[in-house]
Amino acid sequence: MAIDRMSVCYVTDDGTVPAVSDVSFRLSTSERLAIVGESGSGKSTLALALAGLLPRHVAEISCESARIGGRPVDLRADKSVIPRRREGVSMIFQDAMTSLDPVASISHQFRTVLKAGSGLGRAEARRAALNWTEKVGIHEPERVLRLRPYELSGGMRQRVMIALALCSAPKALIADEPTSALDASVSRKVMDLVLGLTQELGTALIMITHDVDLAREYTDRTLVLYRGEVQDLCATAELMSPERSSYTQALMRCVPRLGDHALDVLPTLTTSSLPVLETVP
Amino acid sequence: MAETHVSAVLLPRARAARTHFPWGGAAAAFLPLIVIVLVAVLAPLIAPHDPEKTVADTRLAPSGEFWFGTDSVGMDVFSRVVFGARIAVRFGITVAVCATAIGILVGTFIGLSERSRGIQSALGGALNRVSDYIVAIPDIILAIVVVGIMGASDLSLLIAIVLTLVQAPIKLTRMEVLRVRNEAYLEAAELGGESRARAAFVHVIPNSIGPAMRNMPLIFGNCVIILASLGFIGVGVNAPTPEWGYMISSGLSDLMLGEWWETVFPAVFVFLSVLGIAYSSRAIPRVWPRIAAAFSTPSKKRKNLA
Amino acid sequence: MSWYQRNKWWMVRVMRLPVDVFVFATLAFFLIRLLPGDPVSVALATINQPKTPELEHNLRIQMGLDGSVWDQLLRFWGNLLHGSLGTSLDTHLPVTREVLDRLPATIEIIMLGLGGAFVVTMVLGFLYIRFANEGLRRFIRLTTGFATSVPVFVVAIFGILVFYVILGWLPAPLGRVASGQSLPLVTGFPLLDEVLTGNFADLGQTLLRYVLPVGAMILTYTPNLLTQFVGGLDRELAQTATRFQVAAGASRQWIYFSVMRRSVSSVVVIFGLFFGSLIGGAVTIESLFGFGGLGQLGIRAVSTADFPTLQGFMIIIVVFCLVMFVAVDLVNMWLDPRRRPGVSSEES
Amino acid sequence: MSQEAFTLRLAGVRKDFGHRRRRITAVQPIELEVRSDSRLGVIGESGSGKSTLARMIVGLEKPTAGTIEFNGRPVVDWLSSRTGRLEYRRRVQYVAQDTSSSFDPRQTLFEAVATPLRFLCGVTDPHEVRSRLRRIADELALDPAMFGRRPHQLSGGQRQRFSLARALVVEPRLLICDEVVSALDVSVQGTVLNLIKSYVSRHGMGLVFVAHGLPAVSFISSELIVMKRGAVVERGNVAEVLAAPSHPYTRELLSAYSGPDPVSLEAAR
Repeated sequence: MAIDRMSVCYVTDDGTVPAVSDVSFRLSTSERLAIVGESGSGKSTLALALAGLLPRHVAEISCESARIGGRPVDLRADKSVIPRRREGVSMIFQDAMTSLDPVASISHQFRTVLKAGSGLGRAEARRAALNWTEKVGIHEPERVLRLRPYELSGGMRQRVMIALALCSAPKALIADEPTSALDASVSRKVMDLVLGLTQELGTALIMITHDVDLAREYTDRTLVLYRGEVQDLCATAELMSPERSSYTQALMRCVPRLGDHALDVLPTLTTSSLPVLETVP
Repeated sequence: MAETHVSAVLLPRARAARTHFPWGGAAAAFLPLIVIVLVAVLAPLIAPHDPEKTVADTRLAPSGEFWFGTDSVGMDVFSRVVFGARIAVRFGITVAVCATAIGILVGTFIGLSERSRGIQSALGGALNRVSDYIVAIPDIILAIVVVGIMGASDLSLLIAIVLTLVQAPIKLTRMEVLRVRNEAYLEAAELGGESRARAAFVHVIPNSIGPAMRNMPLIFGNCVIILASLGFIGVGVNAPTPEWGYMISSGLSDLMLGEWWETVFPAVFVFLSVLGIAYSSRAIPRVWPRIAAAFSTPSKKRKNLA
Repeated sequence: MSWYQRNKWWMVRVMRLPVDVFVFATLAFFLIRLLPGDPVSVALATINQPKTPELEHNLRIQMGLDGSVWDQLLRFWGNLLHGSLGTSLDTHLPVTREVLDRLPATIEIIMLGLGGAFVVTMVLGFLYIRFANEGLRRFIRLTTGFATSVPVFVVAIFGILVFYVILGWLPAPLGRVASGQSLPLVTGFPLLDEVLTGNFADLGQTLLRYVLPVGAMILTYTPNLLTQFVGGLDRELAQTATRFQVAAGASRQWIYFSVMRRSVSSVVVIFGLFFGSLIGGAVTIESLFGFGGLGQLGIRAVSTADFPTLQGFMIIIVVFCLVMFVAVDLVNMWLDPRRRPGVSSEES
Repeated sequence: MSQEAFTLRLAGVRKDFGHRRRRITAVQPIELEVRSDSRLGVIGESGSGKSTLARMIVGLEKPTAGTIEFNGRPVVDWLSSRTGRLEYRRRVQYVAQDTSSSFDPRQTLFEAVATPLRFLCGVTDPHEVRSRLRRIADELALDPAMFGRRPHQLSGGQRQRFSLARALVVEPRLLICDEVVSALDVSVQGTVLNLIKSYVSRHGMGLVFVAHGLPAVSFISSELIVMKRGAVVERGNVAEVLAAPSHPYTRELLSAYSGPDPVSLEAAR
């Protein structure tokens, strides 16, 4: 996947509002990229635009060139009211409950994806669905497939969502804050699962998060966004190095760490060195 | 920010508030209501003839003298239509104010007594059930029954229409009160030492009357509709009074013979006024926050500490 | 899960209906007696006879208004259990029969009008999400701008003016069939009866005469239903669930279906509410087109101050509304199992 | 400013939710003591009962069993009379996680912050109210001009600082913070945490800090209790717990934060 100079503007009554400007990055098979930023930095917008989920009446997307899986793609948004899927890109969201169709059974949701994606028949689709539910570590897949999302526990829903997103074998998986609603220990388990499956399938992973620790643990490279602009794109391990941009350094210092109880004052992002953060548009 | 943008844009009705004062928008929103009320107030000045007297031959076609023609007893249709607005507005405003006021009080009471204990809760629950059942009675049927039992009079009409239309503000206010009850600022008020009664009046009611207030023009519109429907089936305001529904039905037999003006003009007025009121009731809530914002700006400066 | 557990949700809801009916009837009993004004004196005013205390007393007994309120209530309950709501003062027929004879014809026209509006709403809603054509979408939005209950009889009058008075395409609004003919009576539903008796000439006539009233109802009620539907569609389109379906690669047809299914329940609720208000609307339509159904009965009861008929009339109509509400609830529970009682989604 | 000492003691406090059949114990019987110099951190995953514990202390929930005593007098007793309630509220204040609904949208922040001052401290003189507000704004580094705004005109971080101001303006002896930073961005979290820490130590007051993030809790508190499913599984001095956790759950929590930390804080500066 290669994206060159991509910009996204939201269309409002009062003209367009730029949300992401001039983002470029490359991603190879099985690579893992984190997009880190605070709320309002445009990271979710970037994710939606990449997955093709912004219809044309919502946002304008411009891009110099974009390739996914070696083939050039037109990143510009689709015209239809319900956006069309970007071939080869899947996405998972923060809240599994609202992401799944609340009234359709799990097996039905698998079937619609599997039939559309790989043209499987009913029986084959069912076998594939069983296979996938087992793969994400759900016991009694037969029973779970019959249930509807509201009858599952939160963890199960999360797993079902991951299975659904990956069962069409996408080239890249975008995870939008996949774990920020979860507790630290649970979120590690979910991330381990996602990581294992993507590695197995050779799927590239783009993880959107505000949790720098999570990014450091699970990704190879990190893209730091601030107000829609790329501040840094580097190997995740080098985030702390002094060559990074001033914003990245400031952001890294802000992350509270174990052992800080020895300090009197936490480092904070000072507004003097950067554009004001606390403004409500 | 990204999330708010997406939802703001995907939901077409949520729009970014503009900073300048929206005179144009406000005027456009209120215009239909103002025109209707003006016609009602100025009816004696606008109408060229007495609406309840025979002034010419029967069934004259519209002309320069009688703009909308005359009806089957020779009364001027134009004057009657204009005075008809008076009846509609008088009923509409009375009903809207009464129903909204009663609805807010009852709705707040029901909302606050839910999940409380003792007699208040029982009473609130009973009121809520009663209101549930009254909603099930079709409005015109309820009006027919009330008028049939009390005899035809303005009071019985008023009671009938208020009884049906008060249910919406009750439900709206109750829903809001139930929402507001869970807001963290009520806890904050308690922690700040405010008493329950004070919190109810200072925080709960002001924050929950919005929907009921916005519903007011809609009640006005519905009242016009019910009144016209009742007049049309002959259960409404008594005979010579110029009431739109009654005028429509009394001209029906003439309509079949091609003398359309007696029926069509009042029908057009009902149509226009109901649409106008509906337009206003939809447009006013849209412009209201901006108007409120424009007016609250000075107070903001006054309260500043710096 | 046992059969009982799986089907409990709708059985519980259906079982509640008789209780609702009973509670409502009692409520109506008190409501009517709490109104200021005395039905006996209203009735006396309509009778051209010298007003003697005897006459008044007889009238009071006929109306069931003699004795204390509690006596009246006990008698009312007793009658209710026997399915009796009193006798009409005017025709001396049981009120239940008076109302039930007329109800099917009214229900038929409501179902045609409202059902038509529902179908049109579904079609427009599908076009709304299927095609990105801005003109079409703006047209649909504009339609919802008219969402207000302009009285249905006003719409019908414009219809009569255009199609009967000016163009002369449709027959005069004077009953269901040409004058002089009478309708066969089997089930009470006019169209159905004409089919059952094989009376196809009349069927054609009736259908032709239904065009205007049903058309007026569709025109009046579609914008209201459509407002709900388009609002629901807009909301569902913005939902993460829809985005995830796209992102995960679900088929297009399924996404359309899923979005519509999730948006339709508010339309069904409004449908149920309108069913009630449409009985009112049907009263005006029936009186406009000379159909003679419930409307005729209600108007006659008011003009003769026929108290038992009024009371029974209201109760039976509301019972039908309550049945409709149950149906609406059941449809919604079927569409969305989360609405079933006893289902609570686990907090994650 | 009074520096009066206090003791808050929880003895066998338990909290159940729901009715007979679906009864859930949110907080298992708990023993706890908070003194005027305690800075107690409470950590646990969501649903571990830590918020319920905090809400019971301020009296927003009633314990099912056990007693909470403040200065030897049960909290229920404090709250039963009007004067007692006001006095208790003046000493114990609470800041919640939710920043979006914690202020009445119709009131300016001035009114919101002045209300507790009026009711709890009996300060009615407008001049005095203003000076007290200016003082608290000063201490929490708030722009006094923002008092004229309404809550929706502020960002989440600013609102949270104003909730702090509302709680601290009455100069309480004990501050209960319930997940005050978990809804905020990292960059803003530091600001709020610093404010709380410096204010509490400057005024020598007690603090109960409830959170699910270990780093924040370890920064701000001196003692720590770890809760899981309503029960306290570990307690002790922060440094000791972090150095040698005894319960497996605590170890799991710690391991979640012990990712590669290649550069020390000194180097990052």
